[in-house]
Amino acid sequence: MKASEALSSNQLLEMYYFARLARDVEERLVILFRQSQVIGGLYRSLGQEGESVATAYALERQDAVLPLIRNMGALMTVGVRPLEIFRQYMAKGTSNSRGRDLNIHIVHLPEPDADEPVIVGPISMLGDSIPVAAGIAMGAGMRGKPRVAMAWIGDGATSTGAFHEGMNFAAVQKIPLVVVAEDNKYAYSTPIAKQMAITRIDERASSYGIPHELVDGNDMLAVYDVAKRMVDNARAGGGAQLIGVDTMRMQGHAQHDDARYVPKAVLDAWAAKDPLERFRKALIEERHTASEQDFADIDRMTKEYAAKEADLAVDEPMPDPSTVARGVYAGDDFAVPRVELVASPFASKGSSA
Amino acid sequence: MKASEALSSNQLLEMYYFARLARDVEERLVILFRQSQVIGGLYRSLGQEGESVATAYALERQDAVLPLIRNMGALMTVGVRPLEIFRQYMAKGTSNSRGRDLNIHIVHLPEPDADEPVIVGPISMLGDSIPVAAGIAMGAGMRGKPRVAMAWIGDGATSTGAFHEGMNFAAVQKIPLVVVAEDNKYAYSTPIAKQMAITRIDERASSYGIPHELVDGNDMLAVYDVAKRMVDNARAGGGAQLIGVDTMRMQGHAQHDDARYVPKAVLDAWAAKDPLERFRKALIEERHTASEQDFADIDRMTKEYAAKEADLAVDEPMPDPSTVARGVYAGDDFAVPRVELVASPFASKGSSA
Amino acid sequence: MAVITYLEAIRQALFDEMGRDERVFVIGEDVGAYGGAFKVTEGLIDKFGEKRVIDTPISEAAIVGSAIGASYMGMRPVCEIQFIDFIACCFDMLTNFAATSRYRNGAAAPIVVRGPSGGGVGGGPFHSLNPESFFLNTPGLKMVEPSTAYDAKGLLKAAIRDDDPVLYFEHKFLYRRIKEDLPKDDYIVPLGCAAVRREGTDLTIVTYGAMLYPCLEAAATLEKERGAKAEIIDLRSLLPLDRETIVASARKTGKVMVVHEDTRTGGIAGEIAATINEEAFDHLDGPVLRVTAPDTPVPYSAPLEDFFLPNAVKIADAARKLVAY
Amino acid sequence: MAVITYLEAIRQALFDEMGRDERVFVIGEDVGAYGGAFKVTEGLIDKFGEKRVIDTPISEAAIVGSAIGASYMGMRPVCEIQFIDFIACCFDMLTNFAATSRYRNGAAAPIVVRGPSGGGVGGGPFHSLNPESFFLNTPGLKMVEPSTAYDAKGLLKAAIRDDDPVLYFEHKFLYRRIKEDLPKDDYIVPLGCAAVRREGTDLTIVTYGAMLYPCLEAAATLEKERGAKAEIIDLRSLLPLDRETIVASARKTGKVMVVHEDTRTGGIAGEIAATINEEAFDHLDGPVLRVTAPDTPVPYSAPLEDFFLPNAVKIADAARKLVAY
Ligand SMILES: Cc1ncc(C[n+]2csc(CCOP(=O)(O)OP(=O)(O)O)c2C)c(N)n1
Ligand SMILES: Cc1ncc(C[n+]2csc(CCOP(=O)(O)OP(=O)(O)O)c2C)c(N)n1
Ligand SMILES: [Mg+2]
Ligand SMILES: [Mg+2]
Repeated sequence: MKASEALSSNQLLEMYYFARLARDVEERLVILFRQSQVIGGLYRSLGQEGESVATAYALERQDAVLPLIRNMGALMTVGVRPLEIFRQYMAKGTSNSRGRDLNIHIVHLPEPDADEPVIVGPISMLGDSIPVAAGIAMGAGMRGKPRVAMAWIGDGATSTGAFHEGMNFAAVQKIPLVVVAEDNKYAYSTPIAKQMAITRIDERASSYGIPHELVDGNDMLAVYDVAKRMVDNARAGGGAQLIGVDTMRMQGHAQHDDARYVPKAVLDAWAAKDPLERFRKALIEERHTASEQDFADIDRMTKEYAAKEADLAVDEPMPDPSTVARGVYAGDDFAVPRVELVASPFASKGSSA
Repeated sequence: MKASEALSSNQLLEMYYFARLARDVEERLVILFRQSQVIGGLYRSLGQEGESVATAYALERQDAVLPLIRNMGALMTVGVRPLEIFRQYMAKGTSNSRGRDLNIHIVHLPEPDADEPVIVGPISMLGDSIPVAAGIAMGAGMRGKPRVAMAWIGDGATSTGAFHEGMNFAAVQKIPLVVVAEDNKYAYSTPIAKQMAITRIDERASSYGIPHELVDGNDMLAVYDVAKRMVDNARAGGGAQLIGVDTMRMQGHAQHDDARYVPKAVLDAWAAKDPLERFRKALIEERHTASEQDFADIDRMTKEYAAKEADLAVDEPMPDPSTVARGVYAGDDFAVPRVELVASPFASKGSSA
Repeated sequence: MAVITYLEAIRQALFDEMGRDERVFVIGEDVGAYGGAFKVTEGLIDKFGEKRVIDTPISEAAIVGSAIGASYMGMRPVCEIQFIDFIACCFDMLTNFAATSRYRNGAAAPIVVRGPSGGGVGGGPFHSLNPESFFLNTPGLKMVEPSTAYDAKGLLKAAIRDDDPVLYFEHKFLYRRIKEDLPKDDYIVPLGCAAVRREGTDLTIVTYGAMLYPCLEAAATLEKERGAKAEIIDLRSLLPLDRETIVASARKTGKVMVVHEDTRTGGIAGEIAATINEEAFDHLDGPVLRVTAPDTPVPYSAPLEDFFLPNAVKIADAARKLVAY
Repeated sequence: MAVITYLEAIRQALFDEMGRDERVFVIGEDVGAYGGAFKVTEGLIDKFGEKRVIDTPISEAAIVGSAIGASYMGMRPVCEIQFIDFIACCFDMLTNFAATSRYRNGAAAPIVVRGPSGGGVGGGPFHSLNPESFFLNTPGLKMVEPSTAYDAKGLLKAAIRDDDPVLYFEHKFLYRRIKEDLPKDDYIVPLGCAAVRREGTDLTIVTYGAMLYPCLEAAATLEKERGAKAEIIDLRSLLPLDRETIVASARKTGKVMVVHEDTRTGGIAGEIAATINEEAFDHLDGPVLRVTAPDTPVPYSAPLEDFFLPNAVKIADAARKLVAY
């Protein structure tokens, strides 16, 4: 039996909720960007919300996530309150980085034995999060609180030396690390053919002896099935695993990029495969576990929620300049707001995340 | 027909000559090391001379070589005069680096259109020579004088980020680069099982879509056959290639290392597979293209040659301290002695190298 | 003559040099059809083709390493680092391979590594770096940072024609804010030569890059206020430093301050203070002061970054102190 | 009390800290059964097992990156870089990830990165590095370099217990040349505190690492020759610098020279000269002088390296000049 078949209808709707919420949060961010409330890069995950959610949904509560800029879905799935994201993008003093760092660069490190997710946002240097993810999973085990670490990485970032060193180290040490390699066809303007001479991104794992599978990234159920299997393998002592995700970046690298280098026909073909739409259809028409109404309710819920959270963030204060030099080193007790984690409306009815 | 079958008996003897010369030069270096004429690390290639020679022998005169510390055989094969090696190891002022850099760290850059080998010794940072080798082959093509670049790399060095970035770049750009990955079972004291989770080192190429083969590194004829095929592929536009070499480091990492961490039984088993001995047997007993006498002559020749060259180097002057600050930047016309290249006694009778 | 921006000047230098010398090529991420993250290489691929404008994987060590190899074959590679912050990912290739190549074996490695540096545009901790002091202690490298469109073009041409590895830092804050009439004909700005941007007798302000402008502003204020004449030296080359020009000015004015956008501890101002001490101590009528960013990563939020960066007010304050000393 | 070497002191610190705190572990190349290239970790694996003494592939970025991750989980990793020169291969991880972690998100990354630095043993250009100025401009990092066995042990213990990333440079020339009686009981040498190794009134010599010894020798010569008393400050911590101790001594003697084995331009002496300028200018009776290696890679051949390195003779010459100033 496929793992996804063991999911309750409530859990399935919860997956949709997270994906939808990710999309709505980003759409709010676009509005704020147009109002110049968000400065700097705004990176959309349009078309990739499904894989981002479905992979993270395979984790347990205490596991670690290392998302990249396009993994809004993963952040929603582990329960990061949207307000935290708006604060970051608007560089508010109330944000986890207190306006010191960009977009989703947030960090949440629970007490060693707490059943809370470890969240380590990226630094801009691509690839660096892979060795760090390996260290998190290794260190958690050393502390006697095993946690599977899941790290997302773009096709382009797999070309970095840090990716190689981290993957090989995790393989040799049999570390419970699950890497989600997202082939979204482009790295900024660079097509995948100029990024690697292999056609299946999951083969990036083959130099390391790491088990790997390729999955249709716009099929949330298929992604969940593979992710669950690999997370279970990793947790059971099977060592590092890699999921290759076949998907498409549906917008430019960031808002400033009109992506004219992407053929229109390609975009149209992928538009027809929108992961949320497909998921909705699958639940209604194939699984008959949900109704149009269920989805309509969620769509309204997430849209309103995203809007409310955005409005809250807008009114929050910018950082106090006089704090700029604080907290470079330990000892000046400069308080850092913890990332607020929230349960989804579906959690009460029993969710896995 | 195998490429090695096209080699003349003279060429076959020449291959043996280079391998034997490499071994004798190193044995001379050991004597000098014991006399403290060589300071710093002395790295033996005992047991690996065969693969080092047989791979380099597949190159053409104008090709580029990027050897590592254990590729004395490759250096002899492209015609580096042993004297140059002794000068380097004894840190003489007459050496190519004028006593500024170690052991085989020599560089020979011919005029753009000259039919001479490009020789670029390593820097100590392992892996760095792979991107540089890719650039040499790429640049030679740009200059209208195509050269295949051959770079040797140890099992341990394949774990570096530089290796990954260079391999992937060469694969995408279809650069005529042939990488010889030497699995000699250890990286310093680290066994290969702690270096990588794959059992065939040639699989290090599979994440890049680079054609790869594994070969018995102690069988010079087999190594030559694979190397020739891959060099030809690279030259014909087949892009980067990787040869995995299965061999054994028969001594410690360097002279100071007694390698007690290597099981005696393993060493004994490999000792029985000494590449020079096997090559000798193959030519005499299987191919009947050479006699005991031929080999006895070469053994004497190389031993005497190595001894003579060592003696010459011993009497050469150390560097003049007053030159220490010269040649950091262009413009102070500080002359650098060119690496002397010599033909083997067999060349006259027509050799390929 | 035509009015062009600092960015356009860099682009022109690339066009000119690639046109002049077929050994020159550009290599980096998104430098081809896209024309680079800041459009500095825009149009190059149309004119020179993809053999000479190479889009690479995200592999800074491969970009620089392959450039070194190509330079050994006589080519003249110009590497683009998409944001100079990522130069940390090829630090080893630059400091160990490129920098020592000539010294070790007389092997020239004439590569140029260029990219957008500096803050003031809300780039945050990983898109605002001033990397100069990472490399100041590495003999064999050269470093330049232009502050004008004229220098941007002339220094890049000089860097490409130079026989040593040159790091070329272009301050992204200046890309489109600085415009200038440039001569149509070919010229270079020699490496290792500073420019005196303002003559003065009462104090010397040593600076470079985007900080030149607040320094000029502060100098004007100072003169208006109290007739104090500040001499302003724009380093242009950071390695080698034009010690003669710096020392001569120090001897003349007896009071020197160094202004850089980079953080304070370990910044290039230290080297300049030490040099002045050694070569002009007897002429000093006051301490060599520093106006720099504080010792923190570069913060993202506007109020923080504004507070973090040196500006005309901070520079004028320090200058008053020094003049009054 | 027991007479032990600088190297043994480092080894003892590792044993003590791993015994004291189960969160402490060692990770690096050949640190396990082999005990490290210099045998600094010898015996650790027998006592603590391979879960806490991890042999890695040749992957400096993975060593440091995984250490950062483990430190996030509350561990206290001690990374060994086989020769400190290879720290260039994890430069990005250190300067961008580890150094900024606390500032960005309040995420402590208490890792220690240690390895053999420095020359004088014929190591050549890639096994003789003094890396301190690569990192001096990176807020968030700490740096120490002991010159005695006592400090070697005490500084490493302090580094391991510190809540920030600390780079610990052990000078390989001192490994077996320096011996000392060490107290049996637990002690630390606090980070950020220099030591006055010799009291003096006529000039101040600021130094650290292996250069302490030629400085002491030169000071003795000077006193014998002309009764001039040199005060010698051993920095011990390079980041943060103990500016108070340096400035206090500068104010007292009025004459300061900085001696470091590292090459001249961009070396740490610049930062010290600038600091003294800013905080003790009025007390200076002479320029802050530098005695350093020249601006070249570290040459391999003995006659070259001997000429390259600072020594007691060069230090005494500079000191005479300064005293006579
Ligand atoms: C080491 C490094 N080099 C360059 C960059 C600049 N950069 C930021 S995002 C990006 C493209 C990333 O592409 P990919 O990894 O495929 O992720 P995607 O944006 O497609 O999700 C680049 C080149 C960087 N962040 N880090
Ligand atoms: C980047 C880097 N890290 C560490 C070292 C130290 N080191 C020198 S040789 C060596 C082992 C190399 O093993 P391998 O690559 O298998 O080559 P082999 O010695 O077996 O021929 C190590 C770790 C180095 N030279 N470069
Ligand atoms: Mg992508
Ligand atoms: Mg090996």
